[in-house]
Amino acid sequence: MTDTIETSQAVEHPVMPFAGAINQALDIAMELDPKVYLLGEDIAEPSGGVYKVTKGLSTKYGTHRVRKTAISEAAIIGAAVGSAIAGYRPVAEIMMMDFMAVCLDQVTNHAGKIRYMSGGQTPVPMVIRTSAGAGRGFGAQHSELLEAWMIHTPGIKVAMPSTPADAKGLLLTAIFDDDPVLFIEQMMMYWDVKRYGGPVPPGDYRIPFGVADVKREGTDVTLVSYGRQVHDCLATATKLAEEGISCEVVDLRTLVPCDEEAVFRSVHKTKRAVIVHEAVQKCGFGAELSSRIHEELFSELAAPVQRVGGANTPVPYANNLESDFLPQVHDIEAAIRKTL
Amino acid sequence: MTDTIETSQAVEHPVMPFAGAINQALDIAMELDPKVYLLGEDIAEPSGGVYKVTKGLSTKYGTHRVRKTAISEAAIIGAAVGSAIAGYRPVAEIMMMDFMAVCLDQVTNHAGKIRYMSGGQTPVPMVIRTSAGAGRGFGAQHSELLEAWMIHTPGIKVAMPSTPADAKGLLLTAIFDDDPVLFIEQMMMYWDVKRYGGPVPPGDYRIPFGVADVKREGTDVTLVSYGRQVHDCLATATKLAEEGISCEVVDLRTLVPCDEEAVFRSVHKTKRAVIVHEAVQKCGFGAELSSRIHEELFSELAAPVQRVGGANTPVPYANNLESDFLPQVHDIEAAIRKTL
Amino acid sequence: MSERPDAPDRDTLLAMFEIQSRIKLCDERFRSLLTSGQIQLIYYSPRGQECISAGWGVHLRPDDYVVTIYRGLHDHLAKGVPLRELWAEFLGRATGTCKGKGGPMHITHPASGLMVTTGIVGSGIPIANGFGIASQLDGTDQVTVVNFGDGASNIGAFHEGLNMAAVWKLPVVFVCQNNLYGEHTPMAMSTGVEFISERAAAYGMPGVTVNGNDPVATWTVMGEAIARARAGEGPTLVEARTYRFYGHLMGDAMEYMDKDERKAAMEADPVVLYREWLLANGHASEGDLAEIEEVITAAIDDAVEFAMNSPFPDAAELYTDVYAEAQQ
Amino acid sequence: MSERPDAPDRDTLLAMFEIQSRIKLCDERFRSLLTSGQIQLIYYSPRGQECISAGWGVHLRPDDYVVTIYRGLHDHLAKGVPLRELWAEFLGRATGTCKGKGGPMHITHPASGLMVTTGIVGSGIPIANGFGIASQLDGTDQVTVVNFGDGASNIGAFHEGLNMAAVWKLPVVFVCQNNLYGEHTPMAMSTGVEFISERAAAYGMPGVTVNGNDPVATWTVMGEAIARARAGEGPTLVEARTYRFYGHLMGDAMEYMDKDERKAAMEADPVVLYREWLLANGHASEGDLAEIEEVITAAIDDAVEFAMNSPFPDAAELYTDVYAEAQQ
Ligand SMILES: Cc1ncc(C[n+]2csc(CCOP(=O)(O)OP(=O)(O)O)c2C)c(N)n1
Ligand SMILES: Cc1ncc(C[n+]2csc(CCOP(=O)(O)OP(=O)(O)O)c2C)c(N)n1
Ligand SMILES: [Mg+2]
Ligand SMILES: [Mg+2]
Repeated sequence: MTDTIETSQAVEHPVMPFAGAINQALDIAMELDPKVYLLGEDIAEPSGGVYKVTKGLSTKYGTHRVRKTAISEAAIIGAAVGSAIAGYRPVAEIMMMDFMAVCLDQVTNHAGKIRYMSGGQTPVPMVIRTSAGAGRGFGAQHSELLEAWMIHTPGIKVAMPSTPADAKGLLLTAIFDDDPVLFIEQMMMYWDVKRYGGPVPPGDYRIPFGVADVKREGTDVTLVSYGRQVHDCLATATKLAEEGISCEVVDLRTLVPCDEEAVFRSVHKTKRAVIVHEAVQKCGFGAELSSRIHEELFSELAAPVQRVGGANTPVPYANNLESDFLPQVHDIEAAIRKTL
Repeated sequence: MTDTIETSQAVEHPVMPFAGAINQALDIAMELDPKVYLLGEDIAEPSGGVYKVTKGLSTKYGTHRVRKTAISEAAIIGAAVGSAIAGYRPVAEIMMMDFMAVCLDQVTNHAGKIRYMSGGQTPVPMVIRTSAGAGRGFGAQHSELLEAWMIHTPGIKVAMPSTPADAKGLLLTAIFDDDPVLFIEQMMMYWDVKRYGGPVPPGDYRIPFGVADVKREGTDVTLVSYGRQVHDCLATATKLAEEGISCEVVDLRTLVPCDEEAVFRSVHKTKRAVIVHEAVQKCGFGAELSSRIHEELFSELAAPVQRVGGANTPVPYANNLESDFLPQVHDIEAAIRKTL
Repeated sequence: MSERPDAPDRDTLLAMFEIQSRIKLCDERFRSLLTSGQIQLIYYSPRGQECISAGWGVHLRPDDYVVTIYRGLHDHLAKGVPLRELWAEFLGRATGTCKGKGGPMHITHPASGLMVTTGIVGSGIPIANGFGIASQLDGTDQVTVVNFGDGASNIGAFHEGLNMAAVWKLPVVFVCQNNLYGEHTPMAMSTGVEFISERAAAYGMPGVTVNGNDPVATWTVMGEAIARARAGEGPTLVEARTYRFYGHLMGDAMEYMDKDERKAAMEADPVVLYREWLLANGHASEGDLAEIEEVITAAIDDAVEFAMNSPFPDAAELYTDVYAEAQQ
Repeated sequence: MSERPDAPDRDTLLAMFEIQSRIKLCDERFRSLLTSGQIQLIYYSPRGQECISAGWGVHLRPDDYVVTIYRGLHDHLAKGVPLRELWAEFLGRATGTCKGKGGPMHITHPASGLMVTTGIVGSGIPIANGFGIASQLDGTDQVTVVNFGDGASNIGAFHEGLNMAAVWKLPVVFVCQNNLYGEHTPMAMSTGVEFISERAAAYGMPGVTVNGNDPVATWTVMGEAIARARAGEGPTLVEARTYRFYGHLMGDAMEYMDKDERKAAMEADPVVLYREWLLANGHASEGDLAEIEEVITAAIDDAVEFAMNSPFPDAAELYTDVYAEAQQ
């Protein structure tokens, strides 16, 4: 564990659900800066968002700052882009990540390129929050993770936290960052306090971008992951520890920028790496990272880097198939064994 | 050179521009099968498309089969999807690849997933032709290559030819394939007969998907590429041959399916590989391929696989910067030297 | 409750009642099994909207096409998707319409003309045009009916789709099932017009608003629009006003809905009122209607049992149907 | 050619003439340098559309916002983008508005309120709303004018953007510069309505069509729409009808355009007619107008020289401005 996490646990911060930590970060950001405002579908009271993540905020800050929109994702992101250029710090919500496909032009061609195309004159400080992920029986059009699209698009930063504390600290950083940030929240973690809850430091707590967090130290193999799959890596590490296999778990936390140094440092020590993410493995971020590790540490590696990602299929509906689609502990375990 | 190409040259087929070969493939497909129809912006006569690629076809087949649309990319792809399910073989044109971002939902969530979501009942046999690529001073929003997005989306096939003969042979295969195919045409090649023209076999000439073509044989290093960058690889190979460095150039031709076997075969021989594509390097298809090579041939490799792709930036306008953005012969050369 | 001179013949009236009852009873079964915890799934109830699908359902031929959305159970049943395969798909079984791989949001059954069910708001609209193009090129008189909500009328795909259909005079009927809410947002808070049908003029297309809880009026309006399309005279936008009895999806706290408004809507349950009207005007006896309901109930019993006893898909199915060939 | 009771005061009339002439002369210089091969770039001539930008240009304050498209030279100049930086950007020089990195399709000059130039048809519309939201939240009376073509009115972003602006009463004026063609396609072949302004009703927004080649009428309509927005009364859709003299882009063979139609349009050159009208009605003497033109010509001479003599961007610029910090 890093200092950050240890410190926060030492003083025993209250355990919160993942969604609660995000709500708190939004609340604090809006309190701190009148230029922060939210827009998206159904985000205002009385419901406070379909997953209740924005609960209470429109009551506290008014519906001019928590703006409920029509089902018009291109209009949502476009409005965020324009107001960001005009000096605001909009936080737009795209209800599920698969819907990014209906507004990707505003994200990639506009949010991502406008700073560059203007020669630096018009930064676009905005956040796109989106919930994502399989495991809920929502089928092929409501379950995808598409971070790779945005990582392949220069100009956009990408964060994907694994714990409530990281979610809060990274979201506050994202909102006050001067670039567009895609902020990915795996829905499975929102309200499941038992599995994904955790202590959250109070107040204006920020975690810098581009700093990975070693969530577990180990010596035999490095597991590199981010988001919910960090928990699967930790579970695998616990399991293999019984056999005396020591796994280090590196949580990237942000993918753009990516703390490659932390990864290299760890792999330099363990000589072995397995990359784990929920997104489809083919052409996912694991491919980039695997290439980078091979490019930099080729002669040090004891075995080729392994990848564990979603199956190369749309997300199936049936429960058993959906489980098989997702990377699971046994898949991670098998990949680790390939490196040993 | 493969047999195919040699054969075709042996009988001295007429040299055609890249765009002409595509026009011919469309013509033949429409002639062969009344279920083939085209739709897209400006594709009908009198202009025959803004790049004249569909010249003559609406006159020959009528405007009911060569359908000029409004500027409504989502409507274009959606219409293609529906009619494909209903038994047609639509060929939709998206004028430039960057515009895929305005209709990506129809491409990935619908064209790409409908076969799967229906349990195989409703195949979606359609082609999306799109022109792409930097080098023409069109700036950041008209120059991108985005094949990685689609390769990361299971259900879509992807072809990206490098020569007029391949363009014709692959397009005919694409049209009669039972899956959605993204067919990428680098605009720089359309009418530049001098640099990109070539002999084209007449008639219903087809090239199967998933069969790479060794465009030049060599022994010291394998250059893996596709599309226009194959020509840059060949130029580099010619240059280095003077120094006695022997490069093999493998042209993938289709990326989904990808002829990994051909790549592995070549790298097994040369022990070294450089992957070259125009798309932004970070999280591009080169990352996937590099990972695959390392995963399969780790112990055989003499050096880590190198990648040469577009810079990690939007495409700049100024001529000198745009050249620097693009992978060039000197970049490929430098990457090769890293492997030696 | 008085007789309607505009009503269709008895067979049609009873056919509409059959469809409505099938939807209502199916929905009730889903909700009761969900509430009791016997099944678990994301469920978007169509209760309250039965008359609309029945209204177009009785006009369509088996070879006509229907496209719908996640809230689609009523449309699936109106187009004749068989109960067994439908239930099995909702439960993710190998015997489902889509082998359990699509699920409720993606019911597909080409044999009955149910071509696409999409979970992306508005996206079925451009796809429906594709079916219209196919019929137009084939020279048949097939019609495509595409269903979507009031919320969907604010997304770009609606605009592009309606414009294309109008320009090409496609044989498509655009049915906006206006239940006054898109998820948790009342239509007035998101939409610049009072009637979605007003938007038709932006494409030079006829647009009409009908009380979607009035089976006879809905039947009439749908019939006209379908006839127009079948005659090659082009598309129509039909806005059918209705109400969702159970909010957006099962488990919805509905705190954003007006309690009295909902109470009034449920008291004016269109299926119940229609049943009473049929009886009051002598179109059917209590026995006739009870028998229809009993047959449906028995069929649902059978379908539930079939589905519950069906196997989950084989693990290998994860990798099939991605491409025409085996994995690429 | 008679006097117009609806005309603005002399200063405004001359200010409009100045903008129109600046556009016309700049365009002529671009085309002549392109034709002679002295410069090379993708060039979308705005010739024929000058009155429209002049019409809103004289109403706007420097702190008002403008968003436009690839065919944007006239809008850039009407909003006051300085000639030197503009020319340098068109030629891809380090001294350009965007250091040569954006190019003609992406001219940005916040100092004069030219906020975004986009190459993606329709995409400026939702972005303009963002500026409107900012002004609304700031409580200022700034106005945003967003320009786009007739073709853009068929894309989803148009629909979503106008609906959002209407629902939130944003201070945005939507200016559709209807030049009757989208690339090689005549409007009637792609668009379900005859007048784009008819589409405003789909959002409960006022819509008006004006002859965009009539400077006085255009000035009046723009003034009303801008005043409405400034007063917080919400958005307006203004359709200004006009013509592109030189087709879609430089080099266009224009085989898809009606020869007589184009000839007639060019004979009715709105800048030339306006000049004649100013003279005929004594608003200015030949000397007044010639002087305006001479000043502009000199400024263009200066700008061309400045741009031609400016350096290309430093190679390191490829990697800057991607993120706030150095490369990630
Ligand atoms: C493009 C897109 N945006 C958002 C959603 C999430 N979503 C699902 S249903 C829905 C409301 C749709 O309302 P409406 O069209 O009125 O249909 P209804 O559910 O009322 O039948 C929303 C916002 C989605 N599925 N697709
Ligand atoms: C989304 C998108 N589709 C297609 C294009 C290619 N394109 C560039 S300009 C243009 C025509 C636009 O017509 P209109 O809106 O009338 O503007 P005009 O060029 O006439 O000023 C098209 C189709 C594009 N840039 N963006
Ligand atoms: Mg609704
Ligand atoms: Mg136009």
